Amino acid sequence: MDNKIRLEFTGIGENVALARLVVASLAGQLNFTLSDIEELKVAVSEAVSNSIIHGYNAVPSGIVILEAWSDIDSLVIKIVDMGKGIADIQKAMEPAYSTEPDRMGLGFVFMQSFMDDLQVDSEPGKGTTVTLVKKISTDAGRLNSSQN
Amino acid sequence: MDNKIRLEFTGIGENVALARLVVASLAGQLNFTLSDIEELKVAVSEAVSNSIIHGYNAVPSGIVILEAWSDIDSLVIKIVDMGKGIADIQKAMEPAYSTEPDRMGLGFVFMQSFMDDLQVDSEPGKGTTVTLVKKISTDAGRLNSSQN
Amino acid sequence: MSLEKKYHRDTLVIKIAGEFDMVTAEEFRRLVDPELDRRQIRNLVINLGGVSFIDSSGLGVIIGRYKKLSQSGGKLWIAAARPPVRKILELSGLQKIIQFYESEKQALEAVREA
Amino acid sequence: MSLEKKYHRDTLVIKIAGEFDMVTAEEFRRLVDPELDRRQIRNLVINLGGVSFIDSSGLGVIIGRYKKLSQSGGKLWIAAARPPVRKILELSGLQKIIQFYESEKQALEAVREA
Ligand SMILES: Nc1ncnc2c1ncn2[C@@H]1O[C@H](COP(=O)(O)OP(=O)(O)O)[C@@H](O)[C@H]1O
Ligand SMILES: Nc1ncnc2c1ncn2[C@@H]1O[C@H](COP(=O)(O)OP(=O)(O)O)[C@@H](O)[C@H]1O
Repeated sequence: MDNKIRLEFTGIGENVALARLVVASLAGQLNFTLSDIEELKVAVSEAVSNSIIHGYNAVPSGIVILEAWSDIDSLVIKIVDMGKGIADIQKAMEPAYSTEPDRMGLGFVFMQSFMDDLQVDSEPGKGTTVTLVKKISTDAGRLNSSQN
Repeated sequence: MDNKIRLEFTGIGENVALARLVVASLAGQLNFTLSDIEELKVAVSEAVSNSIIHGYNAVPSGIVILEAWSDIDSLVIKIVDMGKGIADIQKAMEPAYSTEPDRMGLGFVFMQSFMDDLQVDSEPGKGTTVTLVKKISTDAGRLNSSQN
Repeated sequence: MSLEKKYHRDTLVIKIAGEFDMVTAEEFRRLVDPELDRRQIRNLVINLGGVSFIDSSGLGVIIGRYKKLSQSGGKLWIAAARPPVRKILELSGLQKIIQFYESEKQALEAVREA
Repeated sequence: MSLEKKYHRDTLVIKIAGEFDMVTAEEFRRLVDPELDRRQIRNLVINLGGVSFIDSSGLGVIIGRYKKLSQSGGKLWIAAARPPVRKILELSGLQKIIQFYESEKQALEAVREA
Protein backbone atom coordinates (compact mmCIF):
# COMPACT_ATOMS: atom_id res chain seq x y z
CA MET A 1 0.00 0.00 0.00
CA ASP A 2 1.31 3.39 -1.01
CA ASN A 3 0.75 5.83 1.80
CA LYS A 4 2.02 9.35 2.16
CA ILE A 5 1.15 11.88 4.79
CA ARG A 6 2.14 15.47 5.46
CA LEU A 7 1.43 17.15 8.78
CA GLU A 8 1.94 20.89 9.29
CA PHE A 9 1.60 22.26 12.79
CA THR A 10 2.29 25.24 15.01
CA GLY A 11 5.63 24.83 16.78
CA ILE A 12 4.39 24.40 20.34
CA GLY A 13 5.39 21.70 22.78
CA GLU A 14 1.94 20.15 22.85
CA ASN A 15 2.29 19.20 19.20
CA VAL A 16 5.37 17.05 19.78
CA ALA A 17 3.01 14.38 21.16
CA LEU A 18 0.83 14.81 18.05
CA ALA A 19 3.83 14.18 15.78
CA ARG A 20 4.73 11.03 17.75
CA LEU A 21 1.14 9.81 17.57
CA VAL A 22 0.92 10.27 13.80
CA VAL A 23 4.19 8.44 13.20
CA ALA A 24 3.25 5.62 15.59
CA SER A 25 -0.09 5.22 13.82
CA LEU A 26 1.57 5.10 10.40
CA ALA A 27 4.21 2.65 11.62
CA GLY A 28 1.42 0.52 13.09
CA GLN A 29 -0.05 0.13 9.58
CA LEU A 30 3.30 -1.27 8.42
CA ASN A 31 5.19 -4.30 9.66
CA PHE A 32 7.09 -2.63 12.49
CA THR A 33 7.63 -4.28 15.87
CA LEU A 34 6.54 -2.48 19.04
CA SER A 35 10.17 -1.80 19.86
CA ASP A 36 10.72 -0.28 16.38
CA ILE A 37 7.72 1.98 16.98
CA GLU A 38 9.13 3.09 20.35
CA GLU A 39 12.40 4.00 18.64
CA LEU A 40 10.62 5.89 15.86
CA LYS A 41 8.71 7.87 18.50
CA VAL A 42 11.92 8.88 20.27
CA ALA A 43 13.65 9.95 17.03
CA VAL A 44 10.64 12.00 15.88
CA SER A 45 10.28 13.54 19.32
CA GLU A 46 13.92 14.66 19.23
CA ALA A 47 13.72 16.17 15.74
CA VAL A 48 10.43 18.00 16.36
CA SER A 49 11.54 19.26 19.78
CA ASN A 50 14.73 20.59 18.16
CA SER A 51 12.73 22.50 15.54
CA ILE A 52 10.64 24.11 18.29
CA ILE A 53 13.39 24.74 20.85
CA HIS A 54 16.37 25.55 18.62
CA GLY A 55 14.89 26.33 15.20
CA TYR A 56 12.26 28.72 16.50
CA ASN A 57 13.81 29.49 19.91
CA ALA A 58 10.60 28.30 21.55
CA VAL A 59 8.68 31.27 20.05
CA PRO A 60 5.40 29.60 19.09
CA SER A 61 4.92 31.25 15.72
CA GLY A 62 6.91 28.83 13.60
CA ILE A 63 5.44 26.03 11.53
CA VAL A 64 6.91 22.55 11.66
CA ILE A 65 6.29 20.10 8.81
CA LEU A 66 6.40 16.35 9.16
CA GLU A 67 6.29 14.28 5.98
CA ALA A 68 6.22 10.51 5.99
CA TRP A 69 5.96 7.83 3.36
CA SER A 70 6.86 4.20 3.03
CA ASP A 71 8.48 2.39 0.16
CA ILE A 72 8.84 -1.39 -0.06
CA ASP A 73 11.20 -1.87 2.83
CA SER A 74 11.37 1.35 4.85
CA LEU A 75 9.57 4.28 6.40
CA VAL A 76 10.99 7.70 5.56
CA ILE A 77 10.21 10.70 7.78
CA LYS A 78 11.20 14.29 7.08
CA ILE A 79 10.98 16.96 9.78
CA VAL A 80 11.26 20.47 8.36
CA ASP A 81 11.44 23.89 9.99
CA MET A 82 12.03 27.34 8.52
CA GLY A 83 13.90 28.45 11.63
CA LYS A 84 17.36 29.73 12.39
CA GLY A 85 19.28 26.79 10.91
CA ILE A 86 22.56 25.16 11.95
CA ALA A 87 25.92 26.72 11.02
CA ASP A 88 28.11 23.69 11.74
CA ILE A 89 26.10 20.50 11.27
CA GLN A 90 29.01 18.19 12.09
CA LYS A 91 29.61 19.93 15.41
CA ALA A 92 25.86 19.94 16.18
CA MET A 93 25.75 16.18 15.71
CA GLU A 94 28.59 15.47 18.15
CA PRO A 95 27.44 13.63 21.27
CA ALA A 96 26.88 15.96 24.25
CA TYR A 97 27.17 19.09 22.09
CA SER A 98 24.41 21.59 22.75
CA THR A 99 24.07 25.33 22.32
CA GLU A 100 21.65 25.43 25.27
CA PRO A 101 23.32 25.23 28.69
CA ASP A 102 20.55 23.12 30.26
CA ARG A 103 20.20 20.61 27.42
CA MET A 104 22.07 17.35 26.98
CA GLY A 105 23.16 17.24 23.36
CA LEU A 106 21.68 13.76 23.04
CA GLY A 107 18.99 14.46 20.43
CA PHE A 108 21.10 13.60 17.39
CA VAL A 109 22.68 10.70 19.30
CA PHE A 110 19.25 9.13 19.83
CA MET A 111 18.18 9.77 16.23
CA GLN A 112 21.38 8.15 15.01
CA SER A 113 21.23 5.10 17.24
CA PHE A 114 17.52 4.42 16.65
CA MET A 115 17.31 5.02 12.91
CA ASP A 116 18.89 3.15 10.01
CA ASP A 117 19.70 6.41 8.29
CA LEU A 118 19.82 10.05 9.39
CA GLN A 119 20.40 13.04 7.16
CA VAL A 120 20.56 16.66 8.27
CA ASP A 121 20.28 19.53 5.79
CA SER A 122 20.42 23.04 7.14
CA GLU A 123 21.23 26.59 6.19
CA PRO A 124 21.61 29.42 8.74
CA GLY A 125 18.64 31.77 8.48
CA LYS A 126 16.74 29.38 6.20
CA GLY A 127 15.90 26.36 8.31
CA THR A 128 16.59 22.71 8.91
CA THR A 129 15.43 19.42 7.40
CA VAL A 130 16.06 16.17 9.22
CA THR A 131 15.42 12.93 7.30
CA LEU A 132 14.95 9.74 9.30
CA VAL A 133 14.86 6.31 7.67
CA LYS A 134 13.78 3.15 9.48
CA LYS A 135 13.92 -0.23 7.74
CA ILE A 136 10.88 -2.46 8.01
CA SER A 137 12.16 -5.74 9.35
CA THR A 138 11.04 -8.60 7.11
CA ASP A 139 9.23 -11.44 8.82
CA ALA A 140 12.27 -13.65 8.22
CA GLY A 141 14.51 -11.07 9.82
CA ARG A 142 12.25 -10.78 12.84
CA LEU A 143 12.10 -14.54 13.22
CA ASN A 144 15.89 -14.76 13.17
CA SER A 145 16.40 -12.00 15.67
CA SER A 146 13.90 -13.51 18.10
CA GLN A 147 15.74 -16.83 17.83
CA ASN A 148 19.06 -15.24 18.78
CA MET B 1 -2.89 28.79 23.04
CA ASP B 2 -3.09 29.29 19.30
CA ASN B 3 -2.80 25.98 17.57
CA LYS B 4 -3.30 25.15 13.93
CA ILE B 5 -2.63 21.91 12.16
CA ARG B 6 -2.95 20.71 8.60
CA LEU B 7 -2.79 17.03 7.70
CA GLU B 8 -2.60 15.84 4.10
CA PHE B 9 -2.91 12.13 3.44
CA THR B 10 -3.51 9.52 0.75
CA GLY B 11 -7.21 8.68 0.55
CA ILE B 12 -7.09 5.11 1.83
CA GLY B 13 -9.30 3.59 4.52
CA GLU B 14 -6.42 3.10 6.92
CA ASN B 15 -5.97 6.86 7.15
CA VAL B 16 -9.49 7.47 8.47
CA ALA B 17 -8.23 6.20 11.85
CA LEU B 18 -5.26 8.58 11.52
CA ALA B 19 -7.60 11.54 10.99
CA ARG B 20 -9.66 10.57 14.05
CA LEU B 21 -6.51 10.19 16.12
CA VAL B 22 -5.20 13.62 15.16
CA VAL B 23 -8.50 15.33 15.95
CA ALA B 24 -8.87 13.46 19.25
CA SER B 25 -5.36 14.48 20.23
CA LEU B 26 -6.02 18.13 19.37
CA ALA B 27 -9.36 18.09 21.20
CA GLY B 28 -7.59 16.54 24.19
CA GLN B 29 -5.37 19.65 24.41
CA LEU B 30 -8.50 21.78 24.66
CA ASN B 31 -11.26 21.69 27.24
CA PHE B 32 -13.45 19.06 25.59
CA THR B 33 -15.21 16.33 27.53
CA LEU B 34 -14.66 12.68 26.62
CA SER B 35 -18.14 12.57 25.14
CA ASP B 36 -17.38 15.66 23.00
CA ILE B 37 -14.24 13.93 21.74
CA GLU B 38 -16.22 10.80 20.83
CA GLU B 39 -18.63 12.96 18.83
CA LEU B 40 -15.80 14.79 17.07
CA LYS B 41 -14.29 11.43 16.10
CA VAL B 42 -17.56 10.25 14.56
CA ALA B 43 -18.06 13.46 12.58
CA VAL B 44 -14.48 13.46 11.26
CA SER B 45 -14.74 9.76 10.44
CA GLU B 46 -17.88 10.43 8.37
CA ALA B 47 -16.42 13.37 6.45
CA VAL B 48 -13.10 11.65 5.68
CA SER B 49 -14.80 8.37 4.71
CA ASN B 50 -17.05 10.33 2.35
CA SER B 51 -14.05 11.94 0.66
CA ILE B 52 -12.48 8.52 0.11
CA ILE B 53 -15.63 6.57 -0.82
CA HIS B 54 -17.63 9.17 -2.74
CA GLY B 55 -15.14 11.91 -3.62
CA TYR B 56 -12.49 9.57 -4.98
CA ASN B 57 -14.72 6.49 -5.59
CA ALA B 58 -12.39 4.49 -3.36
CA VAL B 59 -9.53 4.83 -5.89
CA PRO B 60 -6.57 5.39 -3.55
CA SER B 61 -4.84 8.11 -5.52
CA GLY B 62 -6.68 11.11 -4.11
CA ILE B 63 -5.34 13.35 -1.39
CA VAL B 64 -7.53 14.33 1.58
CA ILE B 65 -6.72 17.43 3.62
CA LEU B 66 -7.73 17.93 7.22
CA GLU B 67 -7.23 21.38 8.70
CA ALA B 68 -7.99 22.17 12.31
CA TRP B 69 -7.62 25.19 14.52
CA SER B 70 -9.15 26.49 17.69
CA ASP B 71 -10.30 29.97 18.55
CA ILE B 72 -11.40 31.08 22.00
CA ASP B 73 -14.51 28.97 22.26
CA SER B 74 -14.50 26.40 19.48
CA LEU B 75 -12.59 23.89 17.41
CA VAL B 76 -12.95 24.26 13.65
CA ILE B 77 -12.17 21.32 11.36
CA LYS B 78 -12.13 21.43 7.56
CA ILE B 79 -12.06 18.23 5.49
CA VAL B 80 -11.17 18.88 1.87
CA ASP B 81 -11.03 16.63 -1.18
CA MET B 82 -10.43 17.41 -4.85
CA GLY B 83 -12.78 14.63 -5.91
CA LYS B 84 -15.94 14.41 -7.94
CA GLY B 85 -17.97 16.88 -5.90
CA ILE B 86 -21.68 16.99 -5.06
CA ALA B 87 -24.24 18.25 -7.60
CA ASP B 88 -27.17 18.73 -5.19
CA ILE B 89 -25.85 19.43 -1.68
CA GLN B 90 -29.31 19.82 -0.14
CA LYS B 91 -30.40 16.42 -1.43
CA ALA B 92 -27.10 14.83 -0.32
CA MET B 93 -27.69 16.08 3.23
CA GLU B 94 -31.17 14.56 3.51
CA PRO B 95 -31.33 11.74 6.06
CA ALA B 96 -31.12 8.27 4.45
CA TYR B 97 -30.13 9.70 1.05
CA SER B 98 -27.16 7.92 -0.48
CA THR B 99 -25.90 7.42 -4.02
CA GLU B 100 -24.41 4.05 -2.98
CA PRO B 101 -26.96 1.21 -2.69
CA ASP B 102 -25.25 -0.42 0.30
CA ARG B 103 -24.70 2.74 2.33
CA MET B 104 -27.03 4.31 4.85
CA GLY B 105 -27.10 8.01 4.09
CA LEU B 106 -26.39 8.74 7.75
CA GLY B 107 -23.01 10.46 7.40
CA PHE B 108 -24.34 14.00 7.18
CA VAL B 109 -26.99 13.18 9.81
CA PHE B 110 -24.25 12.25 12.30
CA MET B 111 -22.13 15.28 11.41
CA GLN B 112 -25.15 17.52 11.91
CA SER B 113 -26.28 16.03 15.20
CA PHE B 114 -22.80 15.92 16.75
CA MET B 115 -21.46 19.29 15.65
CA ASP B 116 -22.56 22.80 16.56
CA ASP B 117 -22.15 23.91 12.98
CA LEU B 118 -21.75 22.09 9.67
CA GLN B 119 -21.03 23.68 6.31
CA VAL B 120 -20.69 21.88 2.99
CA ASP B 121 -19.13 23.54 -0.06
CA SER B 122 -18.86 21.53 -3.22
CA GLU B 123 -18.58 21.83 -6.96
CA PRO B 124 -18.99 18.89 -9.34
CA GLY B 125 -15.63 17.93 -10.81
CA LYS B 126 -13.75 20.20 -8.39
CA GLY B 127 -14.21 18.68 -4.97
CA THR B 128 -15.83 19.06 -1.59
CA THR B 129 -15.05 20.95 1.60
CA VAL B 130 -16.85 20.09 4.81
CA THR B 131 -16.44 22.46 7.76
CA LEU B 132 -17.23 21.17 11.23
CA VAL B 133 -17.45 23.43 14.29
CA LYS B 134 -17.62 22.15 17.84
CA LYS B 135 -18.00 24.57 20.76
CA ILE B 136 -15.73 24.12 23.74
CA SER B 137 -17.99 23.86 26.75
CA THR B 138 -16.94 26.41 29.36
CA ASP B 139 -16.17 25.12 32.85
CA ALA B 140 -19.28 26.86 34.13
CA GLY B 141 -21.35 25.16 31.47
CA ARG B 142 -19.94 21.77 32.30
CA LEU B 143 -20.46 22.34 36.02
CA ASN B 144 -24.08 23.20 35.40
CA SER B 145 -24.72 20.25 33.17
CA SER B 146 -23.15 17.83 35.64
CA GLN B 147 -25.40 19.25 38.38
CA ASN B 148 -28.49 18.54 36.33
CA MET C 1 -8.95 -4.41 14.79
CA SER C 2 -9.81 -8.10 15.05
CA LEU C 3 -12.67 -10.35 13.91
CA GLU C 4 -13.42 -13.78 15.39
CA LYS C 5 -16.06 -16.24 14.27
CA LYS C 6 -17.56 -19.33 15.87
CA TYR C 7 -20.62 -21.52 15.36
CA HIS C 8 -23.40 -22.85 17.58
CA ARG C 9 -25.49 -25.09 15.25
CA ASP C 10 -27.29 -22.67 12.87
CA THR C 11 -25.98 -19.61 14.72
CA LEU C 12 -22.86 -17.68 13.66
CA VAL C 13 -21.22 -15.53 16.34
CA ILE C 14 -18.90 -12.72 15.22
CA LYS C 15 -16.80 -10.99 17.85
CA ILE C 16 -15.29 -7.66 16.81
CA ALA C 17 -12.63 -5.68 18.63
CA GLY C 18 -11.19 -2.28 17.83
CA GLU C 19 -12.63 0.52 15.72
CA PHE C 20 -15.59 -0.36 13.50
CA ASP C 21 -15.14 2.01 10.55
CA MET C 22 -15.00 1.61 6.75
CA VAL C 23 -11.92 -0.63 6.93
CA THR C 24 -13.45 -2.98 9.52
CA ALA C 25 -16.81 -2.86 7.74
CA GLU C 26 -15.21 -4.15 4.53
CA GLU C 27 -13.42 -6.97 6.39
CA PHE C 28 -16.62 -7.82 8.24
CA ARG C 29 -18.51 -8.09 4.96
CA ARG C 30 -15.79 -10.25 3.41
CA LEU C 31 -15.79 -12.60 6.41
CA VAL C 32 -19.53 -12.89 7.01
CA ASP C 33 -21.17 -12.86 3.57
CA PRO C 34 -19.68 -16.14 2.30
CA GLU C 35 -20.81 -17.79 5.56
CA LEU C 36 -24.35 -16.48 5.18
CA ASP C 37 -24.43 -17.59 1.54
CA ARG C 38 -22.87 -21.04 1.89
CA ARG C 39 -24.12 -22.29 5.23
CA GLN C 40 -27.62 -22.55 6.63
CA ILE C 41 -27.12 -19.68 9.04
CA ARG C 42 -30.39 -18.65 10.65
CA ASN C 43 -28.98 -16.45 13.43
CA LEU C 44 -26.13 -13.98 13.37
CA VAL C 45 -24.95 -12.76 16.80
CA ILE C 46 -22.60 -9.76 16.67
CA ASN C 47 -20.58 -9.31 19.86
CA LEU C 48 -19.53 -5.63 19.94
CA GLY C 49 -17.95 -5.87 23.43
CA GLY C 50 -14.48 -5.01 22.17
CA VAL C 51 -15.57 -2.19 19.89
CA SER C 52 -14.37 1.24 21.07
CA PHE C 53 -15.68 3.24 18.11
CA ILE C 54 -18.33 2.91 15.42
CA ASP C 55 -19.46 5.22 12.62
CA SER C 56 -22.08 4.97 9.86
CA SER C 57 -19.88 2.58 7.83
CA GLY C 58 -19.87 0.09 10.71
CA LEU C 59 -23.56 0.64 11.30
CA GLY C 60 -24.25 0.22 7.58
CA VAL C 61 -22.64 -3.18 7.35
CA ILE C 62 -24.66 -4.39 10.37
CA ILE C 63 -27.92 -3.20 8.82
CA GLY C 64 -26.90 -4.70 5.48
CA ARG C 65 -26.48 -8.12 7.10
CA TYR C 66 -29.81 -7.64 8.88
CA LYS C 67 -31.53 -7.12 5.52
CA LYS C 68 -29.75 -10.07 3.93
CA LEU C 69 -30.76 -12.36 6.81
CA SER C 70 -34.37 -11.11 6.82
CA GLN C 71 -34.73 -12.12 3.17
CA SER C 72 -33.83 -15.71 4.01
CA GLY C 73 -35.91 -15.76 7.21
CA GLY C 74 -32.87 -15.35 9.51
CA LYS C 75 -32.33 -13.03 12.46
CA LEU C 76 -29.64 -10.69 13.77
CA TRP C 77 -28.77 -10.17 17.46
CA ILE C 78 -26.44 -7.59 18.98
CA ALA C 79 -24.51 -8.24 22.18
CA ALA C 80 -22.36 -6.30 24.64
CA ALA C 81 -22.28 -2.89 22.91
CA ARG C 82 -20.57 -0.34 25.20
CA PRO C 83 -22.31 3.00 25.93
CA PRO C 84 -20.64 5.19 23.26
CA VAL C 85 -21.23 2.53 20.59
CA ARG C 86 -24.75 1.95 21.85
CA LYS C 87 -25.46 5.67 21.56
CA ILE C 88 -24.64 5.59 17.84
CA LEU C 89 -26.68 2.43 17.25
CA GLU C 90 -29.67 3.97 19.01
CA LEU C 91 -29.35 7.27 17.17
CA SER C 92 -29.92 5.36 13.94
CA GLY C 93 -33.09 3.72 15.31
CA LEU C 94 -31.46 0.28 15.14
CA GLN C 95 -32.88 -0.88 18.48
CA LYS C 96 -36.37 -0.69 16.95
CA ILE C 97 -35.58 -3.52 14.55
CA ILE C 98 -32.73 -5.43 16.22
CA GLN C 99 -32.60 -6.85 19.76
CA PHE C 100 -29.73 -5.64 21.98
CA TYR C 101 -28.36 -7.91 24.76
CA GLU C 102 -25.98 -7.15 27.61
CA SER C 103 -23.74 -10.14 26.90
CA GLU C 104 -23.07 -12.74 24.24
CA LYS C 105 -24.35 -15.38 26.67
CA GLN C 106 -27.69 -13.58 27.07
CA ALA C 107 -27.99 -13.18 23.30
CA LEU C 108 -27.32 -16.89 22.76
CA GLU C 109 -29.92 -17.79 25.40
CA ALA C 110 -32.45 -15.61 23.60
CA VAL C 111 -31.54 -17.32 20.31
CA ARG C 112 -32.17 -20.75 21.88
CA GLU C 113 -35.51 -19.64 23.33
CA ALA C 114 -36.68 -18.01 20.09
CA MET D 1 0.50 13.77 31.85
CA SER D 2 0.39 14.15 35.63
CA LEU D 3 2.85 15.10 38.37
CA GLU D 4 2.35 14.28 42.05
CA LYS D 5 4.57 15.30 44.95
CA LYS D 6 4.86 14.11 48.53
CA TYR D 7 7.35 14.41 51.37
CA HIS D 8 9.06 12.00 53.77
CA ARG D 9 11.17 14.25 56.07
CA ASP D 10 14.03 15.58 53.91
CA THR D 11 12.98 13.44 50.94
CA LEU D 12 10.80 14.70 48.10
CA VAL D 13 9.02 12.05 46.03
CA ILE D 14 7.78 13.00 42.55
CA LYS D 15 5.52 10.58 40.74
CA ILE D 16 5.13 11.18 37.01
CA ALA D 17 2.61 9.59 34.68
CA GLY D 18 2.24 9.92 30.92
CA GLU D 19 4.81 10.99 28.35
CA PHE D 20 7.98 12.65 29.65
CA ASP D 21 8.87 15.03 26.81
CA MET D 22 9.67 18.77 26.55
CA VAL D 23 6.23 19.75 27.89
CA THR D 24 6.44 17.46 30.92
CA ALA D 25 10.09 18.40 31.46
CA GLU D 26 9.16 22.08 31.75
CA GLU D 27 6.34 21.33 34.22
CA PHE D 28 8.66 19.06 36.19
CA ARG D 29 11.25 21.83 36.46
CA ARG D 30 8.62 24.38 37.52
CA LEU D 31 7.29 22.04 40.21
CA VAL D 32 10.57 20.70 41.60
CA ASP D 33 13.03 23.60 41.49
CA PRO D 34 11.22 25.85 43.97
CA GLU D 35 11.03 22.89 46.36
CA LEU D 36 14.76 22.17 46.05
CA ASP D 37 15.55 25.85 46.56
CA ARG D 38 13.21 26.61 49.44
CA ARG D 39 13.18 23.44 51.50
CA GLN D 40 16.02 21.42 52.95
CA ILE D 41 15.56 18.61 50.44
CA ARG D 42 18.43 16.14 50.60
CA ASN D 43 16.86 13.33 48.57
CA LEU D 44 14.77 13.46 45.43
CA VAL D 45 13.04 10.20 44.49
CA ILE D 46 11.56 10.17 40.98
CA ASN D 47 8.91 7.48 40.48
CA LEU D 48 8.73 6.82 36.73
CA GLY D 49 6.28 3.90 37.05
CA GLY D 50 3.55 5.67 35.10
CA VAL D 51 5.82 6.99 32.35
CA SER D 52 5.16 5.37 28.96
CA PHE D 53 7.63 7.45 26.96
CA ILE D 54 10.76 9.51 27.58
CA ASP D 55 13.09 11.42 25.26
CA SER D 56 16.23 13.54 25.79
CA SER D 57 14.18 16.47 27.14
CA GLY D 58 12.83 14.26 29.96
CA LEU D 59 16.24 12.78 30.52
CA GLY D 60 17.78 16.26 30.55
CA VAL D 61 15.58 17.58 33.30
CA ILE D 62 16.39 14.54 35.46
CA ILE D 63 20.13 15.04 34.99
CA GLY D 64 19.73 18.77 35.61
CA ARG D 65 18.11 18.05 38.99
CA TYR D 66 20.88 15.53 39.75
CA LYS D 67 23.50 18.24 39.18
CA LYS D 68 21.57 20.77 41.26
CA LEU D 69 21.24 18.33 44.16
CA SER D 70 24.89 17.26 43.95
CA GLN D 71 25.98 20.87 44.44
CA SER D 72 24.10 21.05 47.73
CA GLY D 73 25.18 17.57 48.85
CA GLY D 74 21.80 15.95 47.98
CA LYS D 75 21.05 12.77 46.09
CA LEU D 76 18.70 11.60 43.35
CA TRP D 77 17.04 8.17 43.18
CA ILE D 78 15.02 6.66 40.33
CA ALA D 79 12.22 4.16 40.90
CA ALA D 80 9.99 1.87 38.86
CA ALA D 81 11.14 2.79 35.32
CA ARG D 82 9.54 0.43 32.79
CA PRO D 83 11.72 -1.39 30.20
CA PRO D 84 11.36 1.06 27.25
CA VAL D 85 12.01 4.04 29.53
CA ARG D 86 14.86 2.21 31.25
CA LYS D 87 16.43 1.51 27.87
CA ILE D 88 16.63 5.25 27.15
CA LEU D 89 17.98 6.06 30.61
CA GLU D 90 20.67 3.40 30.23
CA LEU D 91 21.61 4.50 26.73
CA SER D 92 22.57 7.85 28.21
CA GLY D 93 24.80 6.24 30.84
CA LEU D 94 22.54 7.51 33.64
CA GLN D 95 22.74 4.27 35.64
CA LYS D 96 26.46 4.93 36.20
CA ILE D 97 25.68 8.00 38.29
CA ILE D 98 22.14 7.46 39.57
CA GLN D 99 20.75 4.43 41.43
CA PHE D 100 17.73 2.67 39.83
CA TYR D 101 15.20 0.82 42.04
CA GLU D 102 12.40 -1.55 41.10
CA SER D 103 9.82 0.27 43.21
CA GLU D 104 9.30 3.51 45.09
CA LYS D 105 9.24 1.49 48.32
CA GLN D 106 12.66 0.01 47.60
CA ALA D 107 14.05 3.42 46.71
CA LEU D 108 12.72 4.90 49.97
CA GLU D 109 14.24 2.02 51.96
CA ALA D 110 17.58 2.71 50.29
CA VAL D 111 17.22 6.41 51.16
CA ARG D 112 16.61 5.51 54.81
CA GLU D 113 19.61 3.18 54.91
CA ALA D 114 21.94 5.63 53.15
N1 LIG E 1 16.12 22.27 14.05
C1 LIG E 1 17.20 22.89 14.52
N2 LIG E 1 17.39 24.21 14.30
C2 LIG E 1 18.47 24.87 14.77
N3 LIG E 1 19.45 24.27 15.49
C3 LIG E 1 19.33 22.96 15.74
C4 LIG E 1 18.21 22.20 15.27
N4 LIG E 1 18.39 20.92 15.68
C5 LIG E 1 19.55 20.87 16.35
N5 LIG E 1 20.14 22.10 16.40
C6 LIG E 1 21.44 22.44 17.02
O1 LIG E 1 22.16 21.23 17.26
C7 LIG E 1 22.50 21.12 18.63
C8 LIG E 1 22.52 19.67 19.07
O2 LIG E 1 21.22 19.10 19.00
P1 LIG E 1 20.85 17.83 19.86
O3 LIG E 1 21.87 16.76 19.64
O4 LIG E 1 19.45 17.45 19.55
O5 LIG E 1 20.98 18.29 21.36
P2 LIG E 1 20.11 19.32 22.26
O6 LIG E 1 18.74 19.44 21.68
O7 LIG E 1 20.10 18.68 23.61
O8 LIG E 1 20.84 20.63 22.24
C9 LIG E 1 21.48 21.97 19.35
O9 LIG E 1 21.93 22.41 20.62
C10 LIG E 1 21.27 23.11 18.36
O10 LIG E 1 22.26 24.09 18.49
N1 LIG F 1 -16.87 14.23 -0.27
C1 LIG F 1 -17.88 13.87 -1.10
N2 LIG F 1 -17.71 13.82 -2.45
C2 LIG F 1 -18.72 13.47 -3.28
N3 LIG F 1 -19.95 13.13 -2.84
C3 LIG F 1 -20.20 13.15 -1.53
C4 LIG F 1 -19.19 13.51 -0.58
N4 LIG F 1 -19.74 13.45 0.65
C5 LIG F 1 -21.01 13.07 0.49
N5 LIG F 1 -21.31 12.89 -0.81
C6 LIG F 1 -22.62 12.50 -1.38
O1 LIG F 1 -23.62 12.71 -0.40
C7 LIG F 1 -24.35 11.50 -0.15
C8 LIG F 1 -24.80 11.42 1.28
O2 LIG F 1 -23.69 11.34 2.16
P1 LIG F 1 -23.84 10.70 3.61
O3 LIG F 1 -24.97 11.36 4.31
O4 LIG F 1 -22.53 10.76 4.28
O5 LIG F 1 -24.27 9.19 3.35
P2 LIG F 1 -23.47 7.93 2.76
O6 LIG F 1 -22.00 8.15 2.93
O7 LIG F 1 -23.97 6.79 3.57
O8 LIG F 1 -23.86 7.82 1.31
C9 LIG F 1 -23.39 10.40 -0.59
O9 LIG F 1 -24.07 9.21 -0.92
C10 LIG F 1 -22.69 11.04 -1.79
O10 LIG F 1 -23.45 10.94 -2.95
